[in-house]
Amino acid sequence: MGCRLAGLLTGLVWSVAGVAAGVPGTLVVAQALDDIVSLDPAEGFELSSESAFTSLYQRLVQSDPDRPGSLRATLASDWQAGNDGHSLLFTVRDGATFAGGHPVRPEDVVFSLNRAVRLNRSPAFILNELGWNAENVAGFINRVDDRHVRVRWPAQVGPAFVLNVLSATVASIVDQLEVEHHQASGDAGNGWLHSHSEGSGPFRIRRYIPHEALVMDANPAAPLGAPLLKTVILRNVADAASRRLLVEVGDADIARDLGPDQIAALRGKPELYVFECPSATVHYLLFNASNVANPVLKNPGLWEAARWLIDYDGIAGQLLKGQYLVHQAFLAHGFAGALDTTPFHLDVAKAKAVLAKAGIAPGVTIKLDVFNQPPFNEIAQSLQSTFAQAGIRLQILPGVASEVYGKTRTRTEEAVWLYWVPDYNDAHSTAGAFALNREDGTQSIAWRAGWHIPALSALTVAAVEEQDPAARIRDYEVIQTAVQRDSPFVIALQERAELVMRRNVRGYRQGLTAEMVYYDRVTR
Amino acid sequence: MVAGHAPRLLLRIGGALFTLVVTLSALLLATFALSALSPVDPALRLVGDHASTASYEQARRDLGLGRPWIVQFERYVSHAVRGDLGISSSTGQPVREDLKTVFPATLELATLAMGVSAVVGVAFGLLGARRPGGLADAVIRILSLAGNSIPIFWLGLLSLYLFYAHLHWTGGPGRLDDAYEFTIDRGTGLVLIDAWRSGEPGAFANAIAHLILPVLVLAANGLGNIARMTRTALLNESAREYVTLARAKGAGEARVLLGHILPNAAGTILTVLSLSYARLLEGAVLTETVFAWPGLGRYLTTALFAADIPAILGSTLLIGVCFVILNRCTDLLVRAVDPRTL
Amino acid sequence: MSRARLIASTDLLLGAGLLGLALCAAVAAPWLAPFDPLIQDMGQRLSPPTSTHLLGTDGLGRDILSRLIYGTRPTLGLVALVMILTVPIGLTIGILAGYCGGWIERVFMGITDVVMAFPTLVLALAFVGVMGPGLVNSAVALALTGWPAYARLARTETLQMRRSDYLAAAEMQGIVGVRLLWGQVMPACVPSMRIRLALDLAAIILAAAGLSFLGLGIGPPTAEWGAMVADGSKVIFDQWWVAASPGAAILVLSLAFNLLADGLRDAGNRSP
Amino acid sequence: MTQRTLLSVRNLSIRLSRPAGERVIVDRLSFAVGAERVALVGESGSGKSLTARGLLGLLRSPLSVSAERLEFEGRDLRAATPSQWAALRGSGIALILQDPRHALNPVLRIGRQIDEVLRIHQRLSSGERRDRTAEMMLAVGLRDPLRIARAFPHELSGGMGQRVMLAMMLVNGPRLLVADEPTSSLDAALRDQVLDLMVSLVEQRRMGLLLISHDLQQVAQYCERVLVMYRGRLVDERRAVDLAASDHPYTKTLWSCRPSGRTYGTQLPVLVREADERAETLS
Repeated sequence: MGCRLAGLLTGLVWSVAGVAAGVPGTLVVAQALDDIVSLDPAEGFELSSESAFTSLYQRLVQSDPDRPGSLRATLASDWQAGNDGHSLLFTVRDGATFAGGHPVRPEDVVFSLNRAVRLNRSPAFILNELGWNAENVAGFINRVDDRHVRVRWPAQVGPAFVLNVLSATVASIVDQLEVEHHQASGDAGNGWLHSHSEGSGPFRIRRYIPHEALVMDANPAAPLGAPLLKTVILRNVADAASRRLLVEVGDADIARDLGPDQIAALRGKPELYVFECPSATVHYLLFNASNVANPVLKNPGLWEAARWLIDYDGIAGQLLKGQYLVHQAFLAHGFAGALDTTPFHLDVAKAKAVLAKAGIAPGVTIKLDVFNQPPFNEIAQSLQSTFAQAGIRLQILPGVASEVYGKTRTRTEEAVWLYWVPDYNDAHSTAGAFALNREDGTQSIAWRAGWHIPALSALTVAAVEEQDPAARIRDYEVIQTAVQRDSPFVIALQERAELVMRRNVRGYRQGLTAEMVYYDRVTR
Repeated sequence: MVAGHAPRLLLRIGGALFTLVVTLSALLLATFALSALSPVDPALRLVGDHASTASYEQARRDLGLGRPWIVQFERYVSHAVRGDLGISSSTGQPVREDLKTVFPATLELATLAMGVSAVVGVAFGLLGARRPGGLADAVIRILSLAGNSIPIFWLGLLSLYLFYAHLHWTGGPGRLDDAYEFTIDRGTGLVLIDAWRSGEPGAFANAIAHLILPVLVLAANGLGNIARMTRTALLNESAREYVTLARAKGAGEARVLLGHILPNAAGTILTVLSLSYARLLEGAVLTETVFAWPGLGRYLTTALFAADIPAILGSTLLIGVCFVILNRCTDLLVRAVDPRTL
Repeated sequence: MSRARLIASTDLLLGAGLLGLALCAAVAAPWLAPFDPLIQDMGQRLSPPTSTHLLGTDGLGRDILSRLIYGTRPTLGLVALVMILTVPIGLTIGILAGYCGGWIERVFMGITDVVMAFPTLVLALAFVGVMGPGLVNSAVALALTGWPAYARLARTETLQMRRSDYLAAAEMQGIVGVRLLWGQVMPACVPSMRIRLALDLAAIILAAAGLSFLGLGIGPPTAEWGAMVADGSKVIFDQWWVAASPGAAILVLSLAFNLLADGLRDAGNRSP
Repeated sequence: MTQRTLLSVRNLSIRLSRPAGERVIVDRLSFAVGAERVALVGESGSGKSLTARGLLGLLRSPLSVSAERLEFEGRDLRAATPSQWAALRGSGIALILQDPRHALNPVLRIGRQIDEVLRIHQRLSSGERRDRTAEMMLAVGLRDPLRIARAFPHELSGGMGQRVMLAMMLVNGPRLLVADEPTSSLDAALRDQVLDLMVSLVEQRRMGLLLISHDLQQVAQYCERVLVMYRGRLVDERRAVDLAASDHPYTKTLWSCRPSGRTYGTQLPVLVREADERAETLS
């Protein structure tokens, strides 16, 4: 059940109270924007840019905000799968126009998808899953007539999977005429789109000042209806305590990413309410079995003992209360086929027994890499304390994000606490990471943990080729159970997004993944 | 007379320019080497951890990381000389444009904070030196010590909580309320001047309301040092013979302190003021974080965490230039104030 | 007893007393601290000061008072380390520059200018990055950017002394080279160093707190005052005591250093 | 010879308070100065310089001054308030210090330092003040007043510095001039020139002069009466002409130490001090 209904209910129950400070028709969101690298949908893949793309651009098909897990026809009014199982024919929505006024044409679809693959920037790998690359992509996407586009793909995957891939933001449709008009030295408009938008989304960029703010104005001619707001301002407020003050005083209507204790303090305020919604982000502990320096890492006994040494309830229930659910399978709750069983809990005695049986003597030391931002340093210290009770000494090494990722790519880490966000709205995005090691250098999470799983990898590859959706779900349940019971990862928590909102803000909807942020129905 | 004078003048200017160039290139070389040491992988920060190895390799090529760092440095300097500071990898904008928006923000905050801490700091120093060991001296000492012993981010958050959230006396984080922030034209980048020139009725008052807290917090942090150094300088001077003669001339304590002692201590005080101004110009990253102030401090810090080499080098170059100019101005001021140094 | 003299001696006593308190807290931490600073108690998270937890508990339910007492070790360690690294480098470069003059002075002062113009954070991040977070590394990073101030001070003092007669007299007696600089020049620089050091020690602790606030500080779970303030500031509005006690501790310690310096200076020379 | 008494002092003492305890530096001095030239002579450390500054109330803690009578022109100075002292200094009593390089404010021009005295004590237009300053500078023998007025102290020689200080101190027409070793920083030739100038100015304006010095011979030549100080106490008072015949052992020894052709190269006589030392410890 999506968050839209939940948000609506809480909004209606409260009477219209609280001072509607700020500018009428303008929504102000206080969040951190420092992670934005680019606002070009073919390049930007950071959390903040993703949260803006659904407002600025549209894809042929998109996840339905009111019925998550199923797709909604957006720029494509409808589509038919080819009988060879390797092609799709899309009909471009009639009368759809871009914010700048140009009509949406099949040429724009061909241009946008080609451009995304050829630029080969951060999110391009999603389209590479279909077997497209800079050389061959032109041949696979062609205009049939002035209303239709045929899309074909060499990879052994079914149309259902392809539709999910094309719902990702990298497949956003941009206005070819405008973009080519602003092209600079053959960059296919990438420089211009860094801070401008030429899409058909409900909003368009009025102004983007890096590290300061992103101002989006309404696009009255948006296909599927104009937004109710005039302007949305995403303000860069890096410090959580400052964000909290802004929403408390009313200078901000929504405050993202506040700490659990800060939200607990705001829960009682009449003029505010807490909007909660599960997110697809799962947190897991990874042991690098390929690290020969510390042989204990490849011992399955350690993997199993670790499952009993995490204080799941302590962390989710108290340390980070409200912002995490206990979840022990790689598909997040809310995804089709997600495994919701949680067989493990903190049991030091059992862990000691498992360690003894596996011949691991107490006093072993493992280096734990972790991000130097909250909540990771708190989680790390909780692990350190519970693992110590079973004689395993965790040495915490906080580091900058890309430094920690750097170690996992060169497999020099021992243990690391990470989080995984699915790249597109299909189970394979996560299964391909945890349960697939092609042993050909692709840096899946299984590869980073040095986990050799030929049989499980085969099953994961088969699952993505499976045409029948029901069969796919059964496959993923089998894979998740295997990973849950015996693997060098301990999947422990699933995040739950908590936003603090002013009483008068209603109609906000948010989905599982980062791009599912919908401002079009918001009023204040 | 002029002819004889000119060569010496040219020599001095040439010397100054030479030291400027040498200092800046040494600064750039040091920053470049140290940034290369940073553990952060710029390409990885750019494309993210999920990207394909192909995208990652392409990003490395785009950033020119493949080439030996001497070549990278030489390429950077040759461009910098022509004013092209390169493209910031984390914002995709030319570094020069970024600096044009972030530096005025820090300049405005630093200058106002410097004004307050200089006036209050020197005044505290004078009061403290008037009767060393007196009540005023003790109170000022504790106050100024507290000023520079309280962590500034703590002071910032507390002041926001009290004056903004509870008492609503001042503006909150950010430089302007959203009503004005994106409507007025940001010509000079100095929010006070832009707000004034914008003609919007409440804009100027709003800009002041937002400036008060960060300026006072920064000033409180800086004035402790200024007050203590001023007091020490004044006390050293007050033991000199000319003070006795001044009193022998019938000058009262105020005239002795302001007319005789202060001018002699002015040289030292100016040096202290310029040091603390330089520190402020470098961008008070902690204050800018707490007050969501888009200044040079935050820009450099985010660039550091992203190993965004062009942005780091551009910022360090700008800070280096400010520092050298500030030192030269201080030298000239001290010479003007203290004829002995001519 | 004249008032100025009275003030100077109380400064000395008060400063030394507070510092002594901190030192014995560091030494006797295991006996003084009511709890183990690392033991977490999720049920007691962020509890206000109670009879059992005199200063309340932090975000992980650890006793703040015990962490404060244990925290004296890394904090004083950090300060001592920075002091040991900063002053010698600054003194050596300053005295050599002042005494030798000529191109040596220009080169040394050039280096000092560059390091001074160098944003502290660039060095700190590079250093912490290469060597990893930790007490020693942050201390070295802070020291590497702190010495120029001392170098400039030492140079000015040496310049003033270079033309003095007693230096010439020392050279006449055959004291030359390093023994001259070490025995004669260095002691004269010590007084002004001492005042500068006292002012800087507070700044060092706050710089460490700043690094922690940005996520670069001493690795968890060690209890260090700067890190504690940084963690506490996240919940500053509702559980203010979590940040207040380490903040107050930093204030008191820096007060101690400055009182000590003032006391030494006033007792040192007779000027009022 | 003395028409009226300018300064009369009885039992003036100066104490130094140390953490270790109090020490008496000047012990119960009594003397008077009229419109005459009086010398206060003693070895360095005898407290003569402190006495001079004590007379002008210039001593600050840890030094403290006490006296049974301290009157200038009949006015009791013991309970004078700071503003009363300020009104007196520079207009009633003037002070000349030893070394102009330290005594003149190094960062202010000479003209401004002289002009300041007039601004403190009199209501004059800037024009009048400029004339009075120039006139005074000429009176003290400074040939080019305009140039010197614009100069800074470190640009003047020792002799010129003393002349500036004289101009500064006399421009307001004080009645008593206290000179604390005015010439010891000058070389011999200049020394007599400045003293001649000082004496002629004092006589011209019928002022009193209290000349503090350690040079007995110089004092004898320029002053009428001599007070001899030893270890903080006035041990001898006599007319300058009778100095040679003085019977006080200390004055006799001091007098015979005068450097001259005769005493060149010979061992100077040594004062037998034990007697005094013993007396000192007993009291």
